[in-house]
Amino acid sequence: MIASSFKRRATFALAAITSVWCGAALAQDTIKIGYIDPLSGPGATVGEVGLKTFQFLVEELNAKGGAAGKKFEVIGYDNKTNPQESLIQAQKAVDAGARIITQGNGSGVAAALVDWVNKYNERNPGKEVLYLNYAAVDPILTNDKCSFWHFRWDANSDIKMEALTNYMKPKTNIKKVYLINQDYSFGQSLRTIARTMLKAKRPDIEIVGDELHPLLKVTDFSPYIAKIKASGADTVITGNWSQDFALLLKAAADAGLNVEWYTYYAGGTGGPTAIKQTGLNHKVFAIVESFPNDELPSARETEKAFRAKYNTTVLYPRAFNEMRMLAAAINKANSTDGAKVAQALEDMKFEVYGGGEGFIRKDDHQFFQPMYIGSFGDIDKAKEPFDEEGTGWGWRQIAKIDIKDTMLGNTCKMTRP
Amino acid sequence: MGRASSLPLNLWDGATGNWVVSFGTQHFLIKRRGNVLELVLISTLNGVLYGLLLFLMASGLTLIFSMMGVLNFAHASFYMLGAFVGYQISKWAGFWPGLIFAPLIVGGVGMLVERFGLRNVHKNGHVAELLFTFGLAFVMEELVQIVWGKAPVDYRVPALLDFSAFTIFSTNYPAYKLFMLAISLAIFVGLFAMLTRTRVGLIVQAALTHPNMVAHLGHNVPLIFMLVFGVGAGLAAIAGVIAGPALVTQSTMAGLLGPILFVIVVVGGLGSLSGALVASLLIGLLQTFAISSNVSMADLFSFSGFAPQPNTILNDLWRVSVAQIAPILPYLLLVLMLIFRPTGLMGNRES
Amino acid sequence: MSAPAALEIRGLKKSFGPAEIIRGVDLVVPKGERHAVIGPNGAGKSTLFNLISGLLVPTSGEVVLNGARISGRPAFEINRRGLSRSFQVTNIFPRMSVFENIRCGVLWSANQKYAFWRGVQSAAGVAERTEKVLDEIGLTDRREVLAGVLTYAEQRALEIGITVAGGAEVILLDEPTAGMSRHETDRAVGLIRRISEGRTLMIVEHDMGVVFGLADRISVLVYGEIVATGPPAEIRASAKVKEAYLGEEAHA
Amino acid sequence: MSDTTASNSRSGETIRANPRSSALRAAGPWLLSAAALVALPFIFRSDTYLTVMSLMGIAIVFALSYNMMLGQTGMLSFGHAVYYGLGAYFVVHGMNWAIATRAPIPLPLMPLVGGIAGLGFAVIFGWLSTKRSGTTFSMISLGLAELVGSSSLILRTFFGGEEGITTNRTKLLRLTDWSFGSQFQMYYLIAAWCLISAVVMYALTRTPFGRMCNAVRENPERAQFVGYNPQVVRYIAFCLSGFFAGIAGALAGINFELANANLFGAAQSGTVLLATFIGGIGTFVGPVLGAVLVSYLQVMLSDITEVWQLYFGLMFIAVVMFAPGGLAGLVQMHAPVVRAGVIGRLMPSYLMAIVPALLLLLGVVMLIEMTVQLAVKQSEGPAMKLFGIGFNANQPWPWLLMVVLLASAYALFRLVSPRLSAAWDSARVTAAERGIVI
Repeated sequence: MIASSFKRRATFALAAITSVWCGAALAQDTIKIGYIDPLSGPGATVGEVGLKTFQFLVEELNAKGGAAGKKFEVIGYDNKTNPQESLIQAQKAVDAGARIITQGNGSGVAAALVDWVNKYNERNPGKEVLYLNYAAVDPILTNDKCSFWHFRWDANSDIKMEALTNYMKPKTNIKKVYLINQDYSFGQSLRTIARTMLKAKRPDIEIVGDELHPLLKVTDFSPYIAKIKASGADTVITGNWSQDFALLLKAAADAGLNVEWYTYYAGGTGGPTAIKQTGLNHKVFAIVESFPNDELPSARETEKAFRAKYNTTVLYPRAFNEMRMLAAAINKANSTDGAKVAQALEDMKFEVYGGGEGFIRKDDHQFFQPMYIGSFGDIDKAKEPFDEEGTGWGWRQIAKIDIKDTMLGNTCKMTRP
Repeated sequence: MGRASSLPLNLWDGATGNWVVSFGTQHFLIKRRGNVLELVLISTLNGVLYGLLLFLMASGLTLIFSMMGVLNFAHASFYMLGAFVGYQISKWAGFWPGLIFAPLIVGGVGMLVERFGLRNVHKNGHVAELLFTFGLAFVMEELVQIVWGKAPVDYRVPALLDFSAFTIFSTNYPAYKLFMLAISLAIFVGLFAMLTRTRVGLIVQAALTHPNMVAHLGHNVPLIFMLVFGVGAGLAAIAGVIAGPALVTQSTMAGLLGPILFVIVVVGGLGSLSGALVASLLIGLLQTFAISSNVSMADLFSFSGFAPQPNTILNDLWRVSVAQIAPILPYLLLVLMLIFRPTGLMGNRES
Repeated sequence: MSAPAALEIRGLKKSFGPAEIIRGVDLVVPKGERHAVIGPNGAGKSTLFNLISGLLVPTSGEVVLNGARISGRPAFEINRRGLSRSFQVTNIFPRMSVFENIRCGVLWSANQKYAFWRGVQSAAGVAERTEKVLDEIGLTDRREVLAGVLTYAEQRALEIGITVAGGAEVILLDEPTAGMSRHETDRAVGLIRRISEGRTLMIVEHDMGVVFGLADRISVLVYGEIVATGPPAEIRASAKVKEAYLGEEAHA
Repeated sequence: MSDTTASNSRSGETIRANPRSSALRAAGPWLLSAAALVALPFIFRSDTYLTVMSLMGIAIVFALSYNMMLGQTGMLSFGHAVYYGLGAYFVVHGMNWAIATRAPIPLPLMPLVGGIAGLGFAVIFGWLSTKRSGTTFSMISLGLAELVGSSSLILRTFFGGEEGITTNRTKLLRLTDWSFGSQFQMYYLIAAWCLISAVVMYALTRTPFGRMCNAVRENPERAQFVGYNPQVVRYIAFCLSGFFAGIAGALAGINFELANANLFGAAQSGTVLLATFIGGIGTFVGPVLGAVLVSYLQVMLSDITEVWQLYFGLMFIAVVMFAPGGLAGLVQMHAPVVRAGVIGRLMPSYLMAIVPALLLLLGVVMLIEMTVQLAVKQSEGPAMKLFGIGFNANQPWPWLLMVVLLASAYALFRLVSPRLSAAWDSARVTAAERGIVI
């Protein structure tokens, strides 16, 4: 039982100071996981949910005895969504005895961390650090920038688009598509792949608009909505998250824009509230690896326990896959050595959180699993018990994308130690 | 001469909804989907609305800056505070009491800040005052996050105004936006009347044009300063209360708008309320229209057949669209204005 | 007039909006002369100084320093050509030491320009000259004090010190004794006499005792025009001046 | 090193003093600093502390360069990070170029690339912005910062989008067997550049130009009437400041082996302003103190409390309101009293004042942390621990205790403050009587 994060952090800080003065590393009696994500500032909303998820998982795994005879411990490091700050915090985590770091928010941060882990491991042989990525989806991380030390449990943005377009393929009501995305690497890669895939799968679909707007800087989306409206689009695809998603939908509802929304992050914190506000009942779809109303009993129980504890939904089912697989890999390798654990993880098959088998592809360290399309709106409380953010509305699973329909090639040329 | 003009002449063909771009004798047809007139009308309305919202904040900032010499970095924070207090009241008592009381409460907070903070810093000069408000913005954002959290709060448009007022072609225009427009206009008119018709207004006006004169007026200068700061904060709070339900109410909302306000104050001209109005509308329209334009250099000069090498800086510039640079246009305007007309559009003071 | 003109003012006019403050001033100040400008409040004396020293740009007319036209040039350039001025309201560098204040006055004329590649202490002659000026204005033992905490009289002396530190040939002093006690004024006059030795001095002053004791010639400025110029005795006797300015005082 | 730049009180003496002893006195603090910089890694050995000390070194250079403008010349910039960020980008591109072409340039010389980039852009942007002074200058700096920051997301080829550009510092020509791969070696590279930059920037304050910077800060009008064009003085100060900001940015680029848009950000410009001001803009050492403190807090405070930014903001406001001279200003204030040998008189009342100060601090921390526990961390329940004592934040007694703490702090302050000011006055008077210039 964690009394409070203040206590935990204060103890840690004290320990860190002691270790510095003694000039000795802490005894390796736990498997420390450095959680590096925003815990202050605007990004903290998601970062804190992530930290809670990992704390929940550490308790779950420790209740089963940990791994290789050791207990897990997660330590939160605030990276303020800043790449440079992330590197400082990664250094702190490693100094505090963590050999595993995990991060998810921001492709820029992820790219910096991959680079750092590569260099750190090259320069500090025998002290290798693993970087487990639970949510950064820039495809480049498992393609041109792939690394032996990096594993990704979230489907990358291309895979999600592959799944999404496979779902859209037979939908004949989709005729005119508008793309609106945030102007940074993720939004750019999303729009490019969306164009390519739609063209290949549905050449009849007309892309009537392809918009990039500044990241987290737009306060009034009505001009963009006016443009979408003028284009005559019937479907919008967007990778927007956080306020860029909420504001976009709000402006759409205000202007009475009647289209279907295909999204990546409608389920993110604040997203459901925004959709409910706009009244877009079952018009907003999202692609995720598992929804709260998943019929699998184990997932439902976890969802229930998580909500009881933290009063929020399981936002990161993939983190469950990540941690459970990590424990399995440590047990398999019977070691916490970075290289050995990495080898144990490669090609590992695993029964995923939402049911079905997933696996890590050895070539690029990308995790594959069945994906689902969900639709947000009113729910049948008897069959679908979970609503979101107290809105009364919830996610309804409307399609399953088989693992084979999520498989994409890669350009990774991995160098192995 | 074959080409009369090197500048493209843009013509909108109303019958087909297409734009014709002519270079001398060459004509290029740019096909637009949907109705351009609709886009122009909606953009104008949105631009004016956004501009008026900006003016609600910029007017207070101008007043404070002109009279007290304080560039109030925390001004947008009062806007944020207004939205959150309005939200809190709306949860207890509905939207309308929030509209009345939130600005009063925030105005009171502003007065307290002036009385117990700024006034003590005043003796250390304008830089110290500016830095004080800089720190205050920091602290206010943190406090709001502690009280209301970091996620957006569910601030609703009142049911009374939750319908669409009219439809242009096929776009609904929400009644709430018209209401925002009306409130902003009413406050603008009220502010103007107060400044031209009342005694305090005359003092304020005198101070705007002759900042050193205030001290010689013999009135209770500290009290006037406190009131001006309070009114400025209250005006920002009104903007917050009415913008909160339409936009997102979140602790980051101050940081997004703050720098734009400075741009308005400088572009409009220091110490000029009418300048602030013009600049607010200008920036509101500029940004709104820029967003609705997808044109890039590559489009404009596509006839030339010129295409820069990929992966060069020139190529980046060549392909960027007007919509993408929309958010930096205000700053570009600011820099150009300061270089070519440092007193601003309507200002008469240089600094 | 045998000596060549140090300063020559021709048809100088200055308007602020509709108000014409300087309405055509012509004046020649020969080298080495101590020239006082007197006149009632609001006559435009300080404006005249501001026009000569480059703080203001004349509407028309010109100012010639040692044969070269300086009107319209920026203040720092006029200073570099050898014209330096003091201000009616004390205008010093308050949070710098007295020594630093004077040294700032010395630097340009010691050809230091904007040098950021050599130490200020290694600059030839700068320290000696600063010491000399400090000694002249009697502030040697206050050298380390911040200028802002000096007494008023000391600040006025410092003001004059900064003005003359650069070794300008033409010195403009704007009411150097304003607000001083009798005793302080006497000391200030002594100082002005010393520092103006061998230089051309133009002075605006209200204290008639100072003016008539110090000046070789006096100009009377009334409503932006010079109504009379001449030696003190002539000015004292002039009916025109009496009428326009001295009035009661002359009869008393 | 520690005397003020505002009033160079010893300038007169040094002429008369024995040149050898004066040279020693001038070099003394620098030699001590150098020795301390060399020794520090042997005291603080962990990589975390080496990282933090490296960041401090970078921040010191950056803050000193900022103070060349703010403290020395009186120019308040909101966009100093532009030159810092460009320094980082140019050094990273420069390193990648050197790696690709096998150019024989060793890593330790690379920060110069950043410096020259900073200088180059300062020459351009300074020409635009130093035409104006005061608030207008501040506004232009803000606008330019936004422009450059945004263009970094448009000119992706050069700036690498949001992921930025990476490099590898170990791949450059090596003169010794040091690869600079480890933080230990990196620390010494930064320390050396930090010391060199600080010496040069200090020397700059002792040049004719440095003195005129102060004159322009104090009274630009008067500066014109001693022959100087304030605009030129500001411009040169701006350019030199840009050069050192570029060096600092280059060190950051080398340290992280990464340059990205964050380096341009408003946060970066704000941080250097906070650090410089908290340290004290009136003295040369002030920004150094501020940079050290702020870098430390930025990295470490977030471990202890998640509302670290609130403490940060409150600290800044407290400095602005109660100690506008910053930390160095507080120390400097005591210099005459120490020289007069009457500092002992202040000690009793200082010791007494510590009690209410601690009570106040404790009360404020309790108030904030308990509020956070109840408001932000609802899901974790009311149980919390503060300074090793566990309690429930939803019970009345901790709140009561907090109120008692704050009230007694206030009462004690009322009690102590007359004593304090009396002791202070008497010490100052004695110092003045003993001929110490205040």
